[in-house]
Amino acid sequence: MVLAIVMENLKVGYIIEDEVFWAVKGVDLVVEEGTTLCIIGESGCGKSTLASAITGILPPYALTDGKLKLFDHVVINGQLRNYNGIRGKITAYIPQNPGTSLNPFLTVEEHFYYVLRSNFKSDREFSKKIAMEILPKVNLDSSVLEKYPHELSGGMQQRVIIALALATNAQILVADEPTSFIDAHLRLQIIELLGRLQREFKKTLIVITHDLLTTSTICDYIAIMYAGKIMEVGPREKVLRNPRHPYTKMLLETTPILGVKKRLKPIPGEPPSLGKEYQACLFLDRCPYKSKECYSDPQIQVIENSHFSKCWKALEAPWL
Amino acid sequence: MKPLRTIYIVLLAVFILVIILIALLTMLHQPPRSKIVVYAYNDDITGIDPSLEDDTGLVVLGSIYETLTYYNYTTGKVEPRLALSWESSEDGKEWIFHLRRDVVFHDGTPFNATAVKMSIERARDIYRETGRGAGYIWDAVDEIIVVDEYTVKFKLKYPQKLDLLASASYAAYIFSPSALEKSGASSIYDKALEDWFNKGNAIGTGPYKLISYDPTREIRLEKFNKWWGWSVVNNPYAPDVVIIKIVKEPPAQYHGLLAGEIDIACSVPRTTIRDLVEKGFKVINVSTFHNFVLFFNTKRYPTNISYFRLAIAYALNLTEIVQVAVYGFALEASGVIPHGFPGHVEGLKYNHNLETSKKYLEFSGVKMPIKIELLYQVDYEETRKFAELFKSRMSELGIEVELNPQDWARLKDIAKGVWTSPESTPHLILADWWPTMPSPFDYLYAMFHSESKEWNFAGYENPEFDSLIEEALTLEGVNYTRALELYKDAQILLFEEAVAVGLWDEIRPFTYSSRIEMPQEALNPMYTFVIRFELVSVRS
Amino acid sequence: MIRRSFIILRRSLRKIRFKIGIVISLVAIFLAILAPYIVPRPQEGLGYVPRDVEARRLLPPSIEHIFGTDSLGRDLFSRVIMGTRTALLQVFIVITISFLLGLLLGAIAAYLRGLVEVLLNYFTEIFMAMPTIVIALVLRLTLGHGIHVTISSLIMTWWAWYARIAYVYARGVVELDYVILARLAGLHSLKILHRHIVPNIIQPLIAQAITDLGSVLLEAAAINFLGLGVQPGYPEWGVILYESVFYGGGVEVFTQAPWLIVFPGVFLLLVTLGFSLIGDCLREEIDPRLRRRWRLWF
Amino acid sequence: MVMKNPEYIIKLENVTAGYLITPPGIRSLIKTRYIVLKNINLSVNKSERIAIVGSSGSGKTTLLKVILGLLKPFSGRVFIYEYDIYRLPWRERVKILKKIGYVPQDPFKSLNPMLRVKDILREPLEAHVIRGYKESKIESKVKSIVKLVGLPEKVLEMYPEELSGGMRQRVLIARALVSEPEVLILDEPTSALDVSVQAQIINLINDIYEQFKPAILLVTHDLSIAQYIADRIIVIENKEIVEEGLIDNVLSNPQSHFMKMAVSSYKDNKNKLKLEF
Repeated sequence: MVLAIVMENLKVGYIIEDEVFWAVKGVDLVVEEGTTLCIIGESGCGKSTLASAITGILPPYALTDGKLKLFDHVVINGQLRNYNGIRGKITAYIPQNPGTSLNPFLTVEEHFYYVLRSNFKSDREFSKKIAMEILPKVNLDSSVLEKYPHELSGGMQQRVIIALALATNAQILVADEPTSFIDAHLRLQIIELLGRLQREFKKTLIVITHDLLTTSTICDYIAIMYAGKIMEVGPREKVLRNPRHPYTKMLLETTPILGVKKRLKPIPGEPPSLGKEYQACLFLDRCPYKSKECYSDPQIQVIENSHFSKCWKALEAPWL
Repeated sequence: MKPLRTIYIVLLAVFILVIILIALLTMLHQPPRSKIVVYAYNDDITGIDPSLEDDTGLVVLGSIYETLTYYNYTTGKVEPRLALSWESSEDGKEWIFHLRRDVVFHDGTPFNATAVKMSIERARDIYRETGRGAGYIWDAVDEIIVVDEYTVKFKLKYPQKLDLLASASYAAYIFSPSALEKSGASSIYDKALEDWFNKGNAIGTGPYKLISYDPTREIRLEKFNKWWGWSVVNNPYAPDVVIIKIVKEPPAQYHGLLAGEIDIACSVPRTTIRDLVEKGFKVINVSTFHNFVLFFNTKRYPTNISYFRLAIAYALNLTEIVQVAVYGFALEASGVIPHGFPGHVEGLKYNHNLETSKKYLEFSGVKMPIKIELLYQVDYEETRKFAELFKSRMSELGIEVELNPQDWARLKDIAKGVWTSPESTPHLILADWWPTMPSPFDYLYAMFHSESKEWNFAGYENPEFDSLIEEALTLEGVNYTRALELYKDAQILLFEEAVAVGLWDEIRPFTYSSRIEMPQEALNPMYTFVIRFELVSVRS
Repeated sequence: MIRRSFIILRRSLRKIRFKIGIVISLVAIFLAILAPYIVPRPQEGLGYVPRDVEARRLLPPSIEHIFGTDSLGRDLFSRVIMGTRTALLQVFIVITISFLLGLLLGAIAAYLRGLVEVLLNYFTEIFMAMPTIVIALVLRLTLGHGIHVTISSLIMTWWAWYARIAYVYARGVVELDYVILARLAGLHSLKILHRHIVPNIIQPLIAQAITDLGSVLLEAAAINFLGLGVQPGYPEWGVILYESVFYGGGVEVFTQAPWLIVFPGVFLLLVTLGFSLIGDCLREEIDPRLRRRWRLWF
Repeated sequence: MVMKNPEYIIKLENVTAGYLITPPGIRSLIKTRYIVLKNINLSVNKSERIAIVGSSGSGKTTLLKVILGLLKPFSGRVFIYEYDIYRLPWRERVKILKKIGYVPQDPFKSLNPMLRVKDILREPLEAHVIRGYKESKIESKVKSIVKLVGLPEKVLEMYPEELSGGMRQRVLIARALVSEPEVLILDEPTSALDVSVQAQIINLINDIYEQFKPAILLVTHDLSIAQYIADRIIVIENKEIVEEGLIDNVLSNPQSHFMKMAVSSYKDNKNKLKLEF
């Protein structure tokens, strides 16, 4: 068993007008090779920053702390960052908005050529060969090679992007909200495609999303992120069936599901604002089960093998 | 490393050697500068056709060609030049010139009456036909008769003072008839002759002959040893070679003088002259016929009131104006005709007196404060300085002056408007003038005659004045003294009515190096910018 | 709006360059207001040529004449300080009028659309394409002489830039839902312009206006330097520079009378710098896209 | 308002609508038609809840513009009550349109950042009913509406940028409710919001329906949301209405391509999750 990603108290932040805002406030996470992890959270909880840290596209003015290891490369160690030989070769990134992520002046084939040239110094013939191999895998035929991005539909653009991410044979794929710009009825197709590719190529897949139900169908593990920290991690079935954090439970109850008509139970209140440091549990304000001990930062509770929760009441779980 | 370094040292040594050699060679190549004079002139030469040129070509023509007579501005007399003597009939309509006998042209052909007839007819006829050149000075000449080899008779349509006209700076030069065959022209009116001249050819009788001609860079002249006048001037130190160099920028002339590249400069900046004198350079101040006149718009309130005009005239402090505007390089004007010009009258000066001025202002009945407008030329430094000074001084009288600087073409357009729309023409117009022919009529007619709608910026209309100068013109050929008296009366009329105030007559300082000696007579305002190099002596 | 302005001001005040800019501008405004009382010879400052020109012309700086005298014997210190008035007057009038004109026309073009938009845009483009100097030349010939020529020629070219900026921003705002909601609520067009469009496009425009203060000052000086604007003798830096550069036929100013160029030049430079520093800082604060994420050294 | 035809509030008859394409330059005055909607027939009855679904780019937003009186159709007629709104001048049209409450799509772009919430909420009253309303009455109206959408009263003094996405959406709903509309038009009311807030808004809309029974016209691409709010569903695909019916019927027996895709994905979903709710 090889660990693909190891995070030790990883923090990522930005300086905005002389003040430090930590978007990711200390994350401990271990991902095994060849598994799929979904990081689920609301907007502004730091999940996109986490994705940027893994793929190495943090802006130069970002601040880091803690440790991030990708296979045996130490990528982030305190304030030092070294992404040499990582981008494209070990990690690949599937961006949020396919429409703006492709260069409108290049054909699909040229996209492949430039991506492969920058990683392997390969020529056009080679890149074309690779593209021909990969495109069928994402359910596209080779006719798209000659097309420009605007000639493709949104779903096709997203698939081209996935193919580009696969082309460099990177071991870790990070998909940042892969479905948010696609119509609801097409989302599942893309998600299934990602899952199939992950199994077929034995990749490590990280999916960042706020869509709990659709996306989580393909993952092995789910991590629930809230306000810059991971609240609960565990195997998919266990987290969904047996949530050990009130936030997870409430998220499940608040999500509308097609074909199931029940009254939704919304989570009261709003997430805490980014950048503030809290001594107490981050979920305190919205938690209906809070008690005295919640005013101190909760320790990680081990429920069972590889299922962890950051709640003082994880073991009792009064919500179940 | 070591051999490489030696190579560098050798290369460096060779390089230095080559530079030293080149420097030495250029030093050796400099010709000995004995008896060469470099004269810096400030404009391109527009042409050197002796009969047609009416602009900057004079600088060159004046040394190569000669006129029949010479106007001496210090005495105001006409002196002999190519003509030894002359006489006119009683009615002034017939003039006979007796020519000098020992004169030869630069190509060796002898000077005679035929050359005179041909030269003057060419200037006159081409002007009559095409309007080009300054040939209108011969307008009165009806017929030129070659009486014998050295006698010419002029028959005039109306009386004229022809000896004075023959000294004119344009259209009065005599060229050799051999030019005709050399140029291949069929007649003196052939365009081929003009082209031949302007390509850089000249056959005159003057003390210098043309060697090379590049109208935008330099013109080279060489001493003509067979000139008739060498025995007269008796100057063994006269320059052998004269180079007229075109140096347009005044600062460049200044620096050229300092560097020794220029021997005589005609227009260094006035502010540098003191500095140059301190450095050992010499200066000759030539009072020119270029003068500045302040016109009053006599057709618009309040300058249509003569008392108001007088008030302003008496408020002008000419001494201060000359000092401030032109750094003292001008004579305080007396009337509108400059010093040294025929017909100049002394004593036509409004003596600066603020009391008088205020009294006139009271008489005029103009209510203070009042706003008047001054139009002047934008690109002259002196007019701008005058305008600002004038504005300050008038403000003390309660007269607010609005300044309106314009370029020359536009100034003329606006100023002419006094005849068509006087109410929108400025009250005061500052203009400058220089003469075309040596007669007061030139000034008085153009600037004040009621028919001169182009140049009479005052809008002045006075039949008495008109008839005075018209009569004076006709009398010029018959009774010159009487004519001058009439011109004087006319000027007094102007003075009393204060139609215009002469401000200053420009003095042009010619600066030259100490290795040159230049007598005052070498320069003559009648022949502006022409230096009589035969009078200049070079000591090395 | 006011609250936001305070925030922006407070944030800007943390920067040294903003403080420097404010100090320079305040000094300039102070000088402009009090000029006649500060200078030793206000009359000469306004162009009066003194009686003793001869003795006074081109004196180097001394205790009596701090900046020396010019070629007509006038005290240069008085002239330069009085020039501050003209400079600020020109700049503020030009900026204010072109700002208001541009804001109004730009917002109207974006709001009304259709033919009005097309016509106004062409109109704006025509004025944008015209060089100020050419307009100044034409106005000089038609309107005559004076500060109004400088001011109106500058307004005629500058308003178009504001109109263009206002138009571009307003186009974005007009399509936002709150404008549509306001229209559906039956609000009068003028009220929509006043309440929804103008407040939301005015900030980048103000930033632009403040940044432009320096450029307008320079361009005004250029027009006057060329003799197209105010009368000769008027206390204006461009004119003073002209007098200096062209005294004595244009020679040796640098060696013989350097003070003639140095003092008006330094004033022009400093005030422009002051305006630019303020503009730069405010712009950064107002328009977040220009905000730097890292600190400048000052 | 006298209602002669109480059976419908909004009615579209054979509406074909679209945009005029503007070529660049001076030719911009000559325009060509680009059709987005073809032959749309639609009626919204009193207290009816309708969802309009379709993939992005299918013309949903254009349909809204037509209903809101902002885009004159190329052909066909749009009735609100008995008035053909495009036959009326703008001023008259607006008077009728006040019976429609419109909640725009993006709460982050739909509030004027320069106005306080209370001024935003007052705005519809200003033009429509101002003559009948007194200042104090407007104030109490605004306060009650704010309470109705579940916002604290202090929000009235705040600027939009101080509010979170959910609160902004509530403000927008409040603004739509101020003029007591008969129809509430919601354009993707939750697409810009997070899941946790999305449910709040959905519940709020349902609460409002319970309380006032306005007709609701919901535009969305997300069937699960449509199912929570609407009774009837209208599917737009390729510029035309392709399917129409009660939501349960449509879900159990989908006809159009769009619905088939959507329903198959939800069935998979259900199977894979194996969740019991």
